[in-house]
Amino acid sequence: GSPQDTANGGGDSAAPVKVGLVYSQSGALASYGKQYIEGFRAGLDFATGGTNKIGDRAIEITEVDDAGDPAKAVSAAKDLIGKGNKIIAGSTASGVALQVAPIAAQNKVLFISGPAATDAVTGVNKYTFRSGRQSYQDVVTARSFIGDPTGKKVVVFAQDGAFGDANEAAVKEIIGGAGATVSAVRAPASATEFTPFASQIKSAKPDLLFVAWAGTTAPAMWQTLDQQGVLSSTTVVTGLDIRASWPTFGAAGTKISFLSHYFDGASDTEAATAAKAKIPGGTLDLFHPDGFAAAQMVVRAVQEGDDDVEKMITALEGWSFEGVKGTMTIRAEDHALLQPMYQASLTGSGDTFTATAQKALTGDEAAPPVQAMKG
Amino acid sequence: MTEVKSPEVTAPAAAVPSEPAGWSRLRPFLPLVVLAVALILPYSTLHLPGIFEGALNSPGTLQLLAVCLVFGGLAAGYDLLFGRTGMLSFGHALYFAAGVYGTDILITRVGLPLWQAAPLAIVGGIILAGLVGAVALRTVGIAFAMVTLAFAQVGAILVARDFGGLTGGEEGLPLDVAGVPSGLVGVANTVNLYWLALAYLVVVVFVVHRVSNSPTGRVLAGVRDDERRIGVLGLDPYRFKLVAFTLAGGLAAAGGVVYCLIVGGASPHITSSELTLSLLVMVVLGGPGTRWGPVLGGILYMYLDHRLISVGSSGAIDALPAFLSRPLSQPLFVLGTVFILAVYFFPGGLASLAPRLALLRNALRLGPRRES
Amino acid sequence: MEPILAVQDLSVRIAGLHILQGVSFTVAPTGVTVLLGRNGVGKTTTLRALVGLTPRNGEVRGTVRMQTQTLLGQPTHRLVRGGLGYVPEDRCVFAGLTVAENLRLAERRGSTAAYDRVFALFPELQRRSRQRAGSLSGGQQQMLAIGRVLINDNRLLLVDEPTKGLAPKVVTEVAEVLARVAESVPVLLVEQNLAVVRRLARDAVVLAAGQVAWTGDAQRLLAETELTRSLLGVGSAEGHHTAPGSSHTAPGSHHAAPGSHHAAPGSGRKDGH
Amino acid sequence: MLATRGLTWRIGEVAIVDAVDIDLAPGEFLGVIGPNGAGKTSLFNLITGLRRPTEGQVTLDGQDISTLPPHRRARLGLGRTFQASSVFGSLSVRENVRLAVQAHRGGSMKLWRRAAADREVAAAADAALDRVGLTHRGTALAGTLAHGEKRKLEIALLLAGEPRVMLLDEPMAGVSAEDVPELVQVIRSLTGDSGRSVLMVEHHMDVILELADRIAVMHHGALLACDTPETVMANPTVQEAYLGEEL
Amino acid sequence: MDAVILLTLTGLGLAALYFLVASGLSLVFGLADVLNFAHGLFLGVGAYATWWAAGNLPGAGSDGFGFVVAVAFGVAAGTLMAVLVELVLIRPLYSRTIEQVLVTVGLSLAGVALLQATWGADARPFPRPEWTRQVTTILGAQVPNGGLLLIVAAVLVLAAILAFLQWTRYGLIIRAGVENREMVTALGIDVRKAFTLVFAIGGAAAALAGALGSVYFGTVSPQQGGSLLIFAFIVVVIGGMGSVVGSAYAAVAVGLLQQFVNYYGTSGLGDICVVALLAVVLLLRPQGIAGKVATA
Ligand SMILES: Nc1ncnc2c1ncn2[C@@H]1O[C@H](COP(=O)(O)OP(=O)(O)OP(=O)(O)O)[C@@H](O)[C@H]1O
Ligand SMILES: Nc1ncnc2c1ncn2[C@@H]1O[C@H](COP(=O)(O)OP(=O)(O)OP(=O)(O)O)[C@@H](O)[C@H]1O
Ligand SMILES: [Mg+2]
Ligand SMILES: [Mg+2]
Repeated sequence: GSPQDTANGGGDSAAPVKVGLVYSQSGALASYGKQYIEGFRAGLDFATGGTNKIGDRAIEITEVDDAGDPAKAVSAAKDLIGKGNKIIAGSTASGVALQVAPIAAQNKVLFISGPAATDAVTGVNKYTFRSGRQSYQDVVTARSFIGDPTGKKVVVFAQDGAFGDANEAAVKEIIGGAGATVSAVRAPASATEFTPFASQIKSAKPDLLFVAWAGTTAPAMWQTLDQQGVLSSTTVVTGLDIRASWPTFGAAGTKISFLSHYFDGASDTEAATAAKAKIPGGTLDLFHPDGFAAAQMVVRAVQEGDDDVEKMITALEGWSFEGVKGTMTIRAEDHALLQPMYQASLTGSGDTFTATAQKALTGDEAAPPVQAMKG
Repeated sequence: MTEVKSPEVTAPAAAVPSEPAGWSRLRPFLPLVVLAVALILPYSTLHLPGIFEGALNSPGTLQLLAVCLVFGGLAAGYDLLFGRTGMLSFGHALYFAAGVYGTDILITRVGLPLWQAAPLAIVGGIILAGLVGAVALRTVGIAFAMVTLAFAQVGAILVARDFGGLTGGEEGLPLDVAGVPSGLVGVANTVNLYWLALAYLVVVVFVVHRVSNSPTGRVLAGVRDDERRIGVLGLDPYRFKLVAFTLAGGLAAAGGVVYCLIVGGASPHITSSELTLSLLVMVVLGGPGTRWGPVLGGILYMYLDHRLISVGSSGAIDALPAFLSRPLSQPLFVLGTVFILAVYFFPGGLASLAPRLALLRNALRLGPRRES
Repeated sequence: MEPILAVQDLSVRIAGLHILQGVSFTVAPTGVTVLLGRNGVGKTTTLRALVGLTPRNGEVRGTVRMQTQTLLGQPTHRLVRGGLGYVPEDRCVFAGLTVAENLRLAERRGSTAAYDRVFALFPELQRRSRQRAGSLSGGQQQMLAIGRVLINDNRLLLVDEPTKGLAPKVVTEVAEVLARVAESVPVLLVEQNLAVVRRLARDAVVLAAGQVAWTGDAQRLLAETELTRSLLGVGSAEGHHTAPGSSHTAPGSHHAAPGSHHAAPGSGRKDGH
Repeated sequence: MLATRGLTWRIGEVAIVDAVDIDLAPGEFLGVIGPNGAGKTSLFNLITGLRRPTEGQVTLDGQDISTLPPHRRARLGLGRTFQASSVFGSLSVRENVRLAVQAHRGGSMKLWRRAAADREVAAAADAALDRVGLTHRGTALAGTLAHGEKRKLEIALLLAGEPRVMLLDEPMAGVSAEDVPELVQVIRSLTGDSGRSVLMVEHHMDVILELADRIAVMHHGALLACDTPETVMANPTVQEAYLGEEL
Repeated sequence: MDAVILLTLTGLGLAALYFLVASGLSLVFGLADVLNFAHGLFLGVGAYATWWAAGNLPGAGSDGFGFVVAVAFGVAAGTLMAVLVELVLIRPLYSRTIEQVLVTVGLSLAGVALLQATWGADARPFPRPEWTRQVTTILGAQVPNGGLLLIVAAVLVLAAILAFLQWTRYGLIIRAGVENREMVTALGIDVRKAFTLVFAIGGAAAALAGALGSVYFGTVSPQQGGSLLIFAFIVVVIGGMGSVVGSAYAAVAVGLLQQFVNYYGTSGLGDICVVALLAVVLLLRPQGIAGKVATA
């Protein structure tokens, strides 16, 4: 054999459709990954009418664990592409999404990024799509909490690093651009003691505090903000994480205004009902819609494009479909996925909290600014 | 107590029982044979089920092998510090990361072509190692380990802070392939990356062996045993350690360049102290201070690290009862268990297996002959 | 008299080197038995094997009995608690502990600690009892190492080169101490200083090439120039420049050490190698 | 040649080495005796630079070397052995000596040359080994040597450096009686060469008396006496402080 | 002024947490000469056992005496775990420093993965008395009670360990065994017991730190121990290996430094300052602030 050989991609109309899913089965994001795959299976079932076939072609799914490590994800993606997969999906972690996207472009295969929220995936290249929301959409939702931002004082509290940078930039652009003065308090992601930051926030006396914090120290952070009286002195907005994390907000939970990507009961669509019926446990969570949408996109791509990736792209660009959250639209210019977003509040105590939707924003209302396609 | 015990060096070959004449004549050529096999391996469509996912020449397999080879080289370079000079550095990841991020930033952010970025990144790694070493080598033993760890930690913090958006923070920085020769881009060209990794490994092994058999290498071995004595002999141990430290740093940075190309980007995983710890594990797993041990250790470690993940999600594991399948589907659980078992079952590392196998072979060979 | 210690066919292999190859000897229940031999012949190895301190990569065979008790294979701490005191070759005091703490550590439950005995022998230790042992000089450390063992009652003492690196004055002191100790407890002593041997030893065991080359009356060994030369390679026990420490400080005045008239019939047998 | 002036090393209030003035003439053999803990080893550490003196100076050929690190002093021709044997345990005996030869001849910082190929170094090393009678142990790992053999190896290491001033810290300690004359012979042969001076700590008086031109007596860190052997041995203070009663 | 008091007290709380983690590490690291990378796992075991006990153990709960029982259970579990680890894994490897690193690294990987396999990767709310969530007003500063609890616990642990080492026979044996295990056995002492004991104490201290740390964080997660470990290592080294008092000083220095720099400087600078402190201390005093001067 020759070293440059890659397994032939097929094209045979009866051959199974090969789809590779590279996501976190282990590692820190394993539970996001779990929701993603459950959603994906449910979505596949929904989109193929229970046959798991597209036309006559069976769908052959290969799942690979990346453990949240881009290097492993890249290896897996190369392996899958080498074996003739024309569609790669998954990417629970932003780092993985960012590094797999160029691989997809270099090898001209379709890549549908999963829960990874980084804005940088949008418009990164024409082969890359996303089945989840992005940070911008969170921030746009956050803006909806303060009515007219003009003259208001907004503070962003975010962790160091790209995630925090992206949120700070988005708030400056979206809320600051609308007339508010935005300042930022940043803290190391590894911080364990938050009093200095809480003091800084408090002395800034903001009208709105936008918190972008991910990771295991979040409960300690909330408790400190609560203890130092930040939560009771201003409107505090943050993203609502997966259901399992709700009790960790503790008493702080009921004092926060949440923007939400999704929670069980946020929508009442046909897809949501189907998904609820199909997933283990019957309760939807944050990232089930992402997997579900990914499956819908895969089916659409294969139906319209067969094995021709260019055709798949054309089929997906501008496509609107009914997902778990409601109407979703793939914006043709930069492949952003326009989708409804929610305002929510938590009630309850101890281990049992309930989220209630206060308001839903439509996909257009929550649309992020358009990016130029980079590649 | 603060002295780190340097690893014991395996006894010279005399300890190995005499081997059959034909074999001993072949033996020096064994590395060449292995190298030749490694070179032609991408032309084989052999399928080894259970060992690799696809055929030997499939991109997935070659990619995995390339990563393994880079870490084999990295471990061999680290052994120059640890096994041969007795310096326990916990910050070797820093120079590797300097190579990876240096290349990536110079290509992606600055826009340099690879042929300019790579040497700059390596020189940067060497300078960094020289500077850090100049400070850290004023301490010895555990203190030295901790100072190197501290510097590496600063590196990790800087990468995570994402100053000026240079490093991409926790999301990492995908490599902009515009600056990279097209022969190194795309799945179909994975084989070139494989050869690149192989070349890196060969260079590192050659350099390490050459250096440790040089007069300097002799001094380094002396430093490992008794640094004070080296001073009284009229040599400045500090200078020699600094040379070894800088050289090892440079080799690691070169490995970083190759790794950056193979993976197509940089991610903050590689700045963590865990990477240094795993280098240490690789070296100990293979056999510190031995010729091939660290290389084998590095290759095996990375292989397990990547493969256990797919084993963990395989059907065979799922079929087991929950109390078994749950932990076994955690790759880190399996990897950790492997380390522990390796310590007890291969003391002295993989390299100590060879003499033991030779003993076994002799026993088997002598047995029948005596009867006849 | 029944020997206190009977070593039979002791073999020790370390890292592939066959250091002891079937060593057999006995230690009399009173007085000092001295173990002699050139550097590297395995004297230290013998003592360490007896007390169970052969390194991990070593292998010990044979039988060793202390009265009715079998020694080999038992953990060191149990042997020592059973009354086998050991003073190692390189002192091994605990540098980070004070002198007092070093002594306190050695106290065994059940036996009364004989501090007076130790301080009477080494007043220096009492004076320095709050000093860290690591900052003692070599000689002071040696005193502490011996004192540490003497604080308990023992059935047998194993002492490895106690006078190594000591000033002549201290050598004399140490020898006197050992002589007094040996009045109540049998001692197996390794010693290079022939003057000390002459002062103390009743029986001698000479090792050569991993085996016992000679056993018998120590004084006879030293007295017979022929024997001394062939076994120990020393021109004369009193040779002016040869036996270290012997010429100036040991004019051979104390020939008759207590108990030195014991001469077991049949001793003096010379084993071939 | 080697001289110390007011050399003092204090730990806290205690002077371990107390204002020691020593002058070592070229080719002279100076024995150092003194009770245990007198500060002999400490004095050596100060002279070779392993410890920094609190006060005072060390000069070699008139040059003040008090602030130089150990390796620079070794370069200037100061060699020593240690009271507790210190050899390179994981190297073979022969490699140990080759390392010392190589250190002395310079050119150790050669990363790209094969060490084994240097015949001059090998020959010099073998000569040094031969001189102490360790040739037959050449391939053994130094760490596995018996104590006496290590002492010999240490002297071989010292020899390899061809020092002009040698500091020997109890070279006879632990050496079996039969080997003492041989070692004495070796040491004597070293000093026979022109201009080489020796400072030797030794408790074996006969060895000192045989070799030393002068004897320095240390007590409580200070120099009690420094004179010809006869005078020193006759000194009643020395008798009392050091030699003690006869056995 | 308020800010200074608040930062000082919360900084001391952070220091107390570091000290609790570091004390066990320092004992094992300094005295048994084992670089225990599995210390973070002991922390996790203590935390999870406390969490489990509060929900399942009869008599235990999240408040009042029940909480004390739950923490005691957690500490017992950590101790047991440490003893088992010592007996089974470490004991055959004494004086083989590098292999110990390997085994403890393997153990921490496997153990944390096992925690994750059993209870999931996500943080879970930690049962704790209501008062630990509240604040006490001291000189106008709102000081979290969780931090005060840590300070009290740290002081008690420090006193207990010091008393143990200085005044008990086992303390003496441990200090001697560090220098020369063989010689301790040659004095008729079963040194292995002493080292098991050191591990037990280290495990207990770690488990307590895990439990109280979780009270402070409000949650328990598998990775929590590991993230504290690096600062604990820094504290141990700055303080001087094996010196528990040194660890206490170092913990205070690190906690306060981090807190004040994070407030008055920019974010992330706190961590860098701590690392710089480590480098400076080691360069000036390689043995750490309270470490013993190496003897020649
Ligand atoms: N751990 C070891 N590994 C390998 N060889 C060893 C070891 N310990 C001792 N030996 C070898 O065993 C032999 C005997 O050593 P031992 O220390 O018992 O001699 P010795 O009679 O006490 O000598 P000395 O008079 O110098 O103290 C020596 O040749 C030495 O090299
Ligand atoms: N680092 C140190 N800290 C405290 N005291 C020390 C230190 N080093 C040496 N000493 C003390 O200094 C004195 C001199 O020690 P040194 O080792 O120089 O003696 P010496 O003359 O060589 O003795 P010996 O003949 O026993 O070897 C001793 O009392 C010793 O306790
Ligand atoms: Mg001996
Ligand atoms: Mg001395």
